[in-house]
Amino acid sequence: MSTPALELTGLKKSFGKAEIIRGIDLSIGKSERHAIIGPNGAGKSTLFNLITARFPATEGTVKLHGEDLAGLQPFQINRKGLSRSFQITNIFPKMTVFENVRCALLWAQGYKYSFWNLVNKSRRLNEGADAILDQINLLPRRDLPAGMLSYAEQRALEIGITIAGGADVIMLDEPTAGMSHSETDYITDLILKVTEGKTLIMVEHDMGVVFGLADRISVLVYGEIIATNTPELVRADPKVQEAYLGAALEEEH
Amino acid sequence: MELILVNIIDGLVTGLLLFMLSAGLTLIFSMMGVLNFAHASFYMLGAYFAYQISIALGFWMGLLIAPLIVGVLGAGVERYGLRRVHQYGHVPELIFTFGLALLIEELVQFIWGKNQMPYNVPEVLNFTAFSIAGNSIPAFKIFMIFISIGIFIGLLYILTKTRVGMIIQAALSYPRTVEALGHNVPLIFMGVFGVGTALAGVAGVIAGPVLGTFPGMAFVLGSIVFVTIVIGGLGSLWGALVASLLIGWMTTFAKSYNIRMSDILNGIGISTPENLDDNIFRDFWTVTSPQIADILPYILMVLILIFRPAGLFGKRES
Amino acid sequence: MKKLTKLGAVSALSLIIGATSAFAENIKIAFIDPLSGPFASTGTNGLHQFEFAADYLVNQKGGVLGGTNFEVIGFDNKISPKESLIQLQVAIDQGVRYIVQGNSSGVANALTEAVEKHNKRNPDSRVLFLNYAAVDPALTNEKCNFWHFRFDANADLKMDAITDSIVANPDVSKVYLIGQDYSFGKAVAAAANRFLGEKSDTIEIVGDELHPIGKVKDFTPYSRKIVASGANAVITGNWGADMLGLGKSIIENGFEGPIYTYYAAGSGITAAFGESGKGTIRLVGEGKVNPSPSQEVSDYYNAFLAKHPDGNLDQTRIANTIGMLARAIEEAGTADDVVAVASALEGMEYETMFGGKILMRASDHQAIQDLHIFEHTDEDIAFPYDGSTFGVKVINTIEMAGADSPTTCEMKRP
Amino acid sequence: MTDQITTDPSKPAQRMRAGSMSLTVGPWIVAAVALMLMPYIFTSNSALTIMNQMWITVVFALAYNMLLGQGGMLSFGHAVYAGVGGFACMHIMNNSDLFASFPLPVLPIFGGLFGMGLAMIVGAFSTRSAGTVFAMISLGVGELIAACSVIIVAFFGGEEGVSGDRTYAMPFFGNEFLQQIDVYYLTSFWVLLSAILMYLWSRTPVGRMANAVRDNPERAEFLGYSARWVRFYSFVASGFFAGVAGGLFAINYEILTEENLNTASSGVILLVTFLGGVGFFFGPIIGAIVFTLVQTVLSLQTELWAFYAGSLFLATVMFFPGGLAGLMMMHVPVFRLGKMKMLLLPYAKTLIPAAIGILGLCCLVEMTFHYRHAATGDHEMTLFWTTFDSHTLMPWIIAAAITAVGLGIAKMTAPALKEAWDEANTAGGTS
Repeated sequence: MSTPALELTGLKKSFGKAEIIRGIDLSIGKSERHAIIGPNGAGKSTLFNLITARFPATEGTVKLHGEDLAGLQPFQINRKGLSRSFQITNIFPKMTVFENVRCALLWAQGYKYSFWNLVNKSRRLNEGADAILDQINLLPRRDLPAGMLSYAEQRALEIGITIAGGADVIMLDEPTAGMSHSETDYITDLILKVTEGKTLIMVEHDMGVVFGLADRISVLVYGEIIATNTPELVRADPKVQEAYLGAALEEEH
Repeated sequence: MELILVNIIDGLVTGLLLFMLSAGLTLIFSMMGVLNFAHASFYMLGAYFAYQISIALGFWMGLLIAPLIVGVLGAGVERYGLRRVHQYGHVPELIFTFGLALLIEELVQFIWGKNQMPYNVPEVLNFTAFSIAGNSIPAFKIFMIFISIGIFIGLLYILTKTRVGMIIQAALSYPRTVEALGHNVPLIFMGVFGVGTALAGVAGVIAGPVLGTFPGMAFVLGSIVFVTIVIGGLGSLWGALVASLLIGWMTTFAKSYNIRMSDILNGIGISTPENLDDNIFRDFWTVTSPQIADILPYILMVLILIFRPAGLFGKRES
Repeated sequence: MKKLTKLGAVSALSLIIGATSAFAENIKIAFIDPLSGPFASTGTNGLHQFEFAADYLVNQKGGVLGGTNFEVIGFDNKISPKESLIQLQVAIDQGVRYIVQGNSSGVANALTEAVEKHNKRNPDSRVLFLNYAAVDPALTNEKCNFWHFRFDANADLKMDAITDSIVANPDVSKVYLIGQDYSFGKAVAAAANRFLGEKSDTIEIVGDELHPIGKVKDFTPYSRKIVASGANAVITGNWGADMLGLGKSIIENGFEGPIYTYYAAGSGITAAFGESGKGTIRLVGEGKVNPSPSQEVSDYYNAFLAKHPDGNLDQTRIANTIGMLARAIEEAGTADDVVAVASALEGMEYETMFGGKILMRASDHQAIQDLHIFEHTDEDIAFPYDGSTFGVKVINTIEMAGADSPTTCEMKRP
Repeated sequence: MTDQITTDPSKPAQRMRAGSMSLTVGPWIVAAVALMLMPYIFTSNSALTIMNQMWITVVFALAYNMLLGQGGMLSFGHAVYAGVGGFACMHIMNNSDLFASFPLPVLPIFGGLFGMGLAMIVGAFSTRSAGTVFAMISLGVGELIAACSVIIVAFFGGEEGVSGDRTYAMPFFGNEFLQQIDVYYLTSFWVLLSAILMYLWSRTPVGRMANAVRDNPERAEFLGYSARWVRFYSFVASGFFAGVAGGLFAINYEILTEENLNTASSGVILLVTFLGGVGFFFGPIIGAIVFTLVQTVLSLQTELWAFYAGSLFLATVMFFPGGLAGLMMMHVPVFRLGKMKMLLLPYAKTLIPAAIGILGLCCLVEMTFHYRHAATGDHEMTLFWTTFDSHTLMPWIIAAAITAVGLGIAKMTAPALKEAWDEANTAGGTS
């Protein structure tokens, strides 16, 4: 493996005196599907927010393709090829579904802040947006305001927006949270489809999704990674069993 | 030296008057997230009602009754106007208060006409309390100081020491939780709005005789009240107090001392250009502090917003 | 309220009405001043005085040109130059040939330029601008034109009168100048400096400052400085709420000398000053009412009061404006040819019922007349203001004030 | 106040769909023809003047809506950009050599450039965040510049402002713009051009992202766009078109004064825009036309115009937060369903009595005003071409009766209207 897609070294974050992330070292290779699991309050979302510069880190470095992201703003990180979704649906509710996706394509297609191009006139842009809508099966909903979609559709749109820019590192924050079984299956398939050949990092609660999707899994407990390994080995890891899976499995049986 | 003391007293009067307006506004603001543009209009209504009542029943009844009427009106505006607009979001709410301010001004002109009202200081207080080096301090100003301080202490007591105050403070930050605990949050909102406007009414009652009772009185004070609470930090009673006093003293001292822009610039080593008359910056060079005293708060606000957007005492980034 | 209230007229319709009602039997005079907003009281009062003067002095006496009446139409300019220019256009379209305006020199400046351009570009519908109260000296100096006539004394002439009165007062040795920070306030200060410097070696100017216009909430700091400076007279060009606020504050903080003003009467200010301003507030102006100079004036004033019991006849120049316009139209023999009317106005000498005569100086179209110094008091007041017992009484008169004052006007006649 | 001044997305009462209109040429041709024909319908100079004022307000309101409607930025001091643009144009007008070197129709570009320049300076620090911080900075900067207008006389000309003469420009195909009609066509050309440009702006990448940032600045950041820079570009573009409006003002009135800068003007443009409707591109156009008519024409009819304007405004905010444009667009689905017919009768039954009732109410207001403020002895007043004595009881009874009956019928028939409305908005059904 050459340069990892994403590399975290000694990452720490404190809110006041409470240390939420206590030093994380993690390396995720190119085209790897990596899941981060852990009990509630383990700091999974915080970790995501640190990586994408939504919060500044207290200590440590984040490297994307070997490049240090320190001091960069979220939009600059995005331009370097890292895209993320949010745990709470984060779309543009008053714009149409199509517009949502098209906005996500603009920067990637090099339009920047231009005011001499008309979005309606660009075939590449509109066809690209339609192609993504097709991928996420929202083509029939194309011209509805995004705020009027059902929850599952909004989650699908969220994923669509996240992948639209063509980023090679995709971070999904609990993509299936709050969904029914059939919806979850649908989203899982969707994720598999749209992250083909890309690096995927996801936080997820649903173990079915995690074990179905991930190449490797990291277990985050109280701000520390206690294990990183393939699904089978993580499942077998006694530390993980104790800290996390044990409780969950007991409940299931 | 004596003049400094006199200026301190004068600035205190101005500042405390500003505080009575900004205290209510900052509560309303942090509670509903609304810049209530009509707040100064309630101040004007206070003055006009008090004038009308004082004709029949004297100044003291005016001081007692006028704020009550204003408070009831304010609560009514919240109940039948703002609450309705609230569902549409913040901008419509704000614009509603903006339109309300215009309408109140028109209504006041409709009812009382466009002239200054002869609303005067009551005879009992129309004397010189004491003099400092020939500068007389009218008794009414001392009275204003006592009223405002009394109100501040009362507010502080209610907000921090009583059950109602606790509920209000909680409702400011966590309206849903408080509602879930069985409290009637809309009623609390209405109450706070009513009390806030009543405070503005009190300010109007006691400021009317000194600063004049005329249809433009709300406009003169309108935006400076926002400036005060933004500088102090939204939702902070202490911030409102500190900012009010700061503005009171700042403007008073700026008016009292003729500081020239050229002196300041010379002081920092920039020399006055020779042919000032031909210079395009000539007006800038000849500016004096009394000229710009009343726009200093705006400069301060812009600077604070750039460097400390939460204001002096603000807890959150808005 | 004579202005017809036709609420129902659909707005688009009234655009057409505005265009078609251009013919008229009456001689129409457009009164373009604030009728709504913060300065509406002054404007409305002025409109009442114009309507009354036209009715009493012209129409009830059989009109002009053998029976043609004057009709004063109010146009609300909201004291905005922009609105004034729109209303000017509307007025011209309605067949108005005479524009009267007075509140705000800013509006007057805009109007005089617009009138000049209009008359140049539209020789068929020329109009005259009769300025009854805007006192910026520039209007009859560098900005003068043939179409503008000023019936009020300009700020310099008034300051000439004030300083005459101050120099004659042995009690005054230190003068404090304070005014609003804009062109008029600055012009007053400059004129005061100039005249006092010319007229006296002993009088000292101990303060000269400007404050923001319409923004000061509390004048106390300014009054403190005035008291502390040891001044025994104050001169201010303030008006409206700034006048009242400043005056009350100065008196409240223990100042006892005279305060010389331009605009401290009427519009509620007299009533608001009441007892506190007695003997302190002075103002300069034309037209004697207290004590009444003649039975004619008393009749005139009483007739006005019968119509407007709360009103003030505080601008006697309005009667002069109407009177002089009527005579000029008679002399010209036409009301439509404004060049002829303007030529008749030029150099006109007019005996006013308020005493003395008025000369409309041809060189700059500035009316030269007697100026008085008034005192705010409740003694010997036959005609008080604002429904109070207070009014202004003449204490000093300067005859034909500033008759020899220079002008830089280069009048271009058509 | 939350970071973002827009409406809560989960509340369907207000749907901003400025972006969902497709670009068609039709409306623009209609607008151009209408602009051409207006002077043939309203021929008087005053009508032309009023229309010019309308078009200037249209440009300014559209520019303002680039901020408020499309960018979600609430400004309390936008008049300064128009004003500074206008002042710059006046100074160019007064520089005879420069002014004589280009034709007059070019002048508004300079106004735009100066407005844009100022917007770039202020935007550099004010667009860091939207919401309250932006609003309050705009208020502060607006107040400061307005205050400068009386202090810095060299540029703003003090109280009397700066005036000039438009006819000294290089003749434009022999036209010196002496007459109102010439200026009308110049203004019309610019209003059409500006409106088209502003519409096209909303279809560009940065224009689309302005909507995105308005709705959800954080998400926009994670799509590669800096919310701050998107706001900055919108702000600067808005400043440009505001400056164009200022330049048109300079050409029309040949004078600029302090009132072009002050907070009252800034407030008016906020009212105009909101009255028309911020959610639709054409909303501000309607707002500008209605408000100018109220201000200029209604004020000729009644001194209480501001009172009516205020009431109209407040009613709009309370009952139709989408503004007049929103009210119109509410009918589009009905129209599409072909059920407009179903509404006509219920509308007539409710709205006509309501209108009569409101006019009756206005009569009562006017009569009260007349009773209180008219000259003594002047008992005569005229309303709706009827002259009567306001001090007798009869007119009051009649007006009160009209009001009561009108509003009463409206109240009675309102449920039927609501029913018809719901019916008309349902697809399928009986028709």
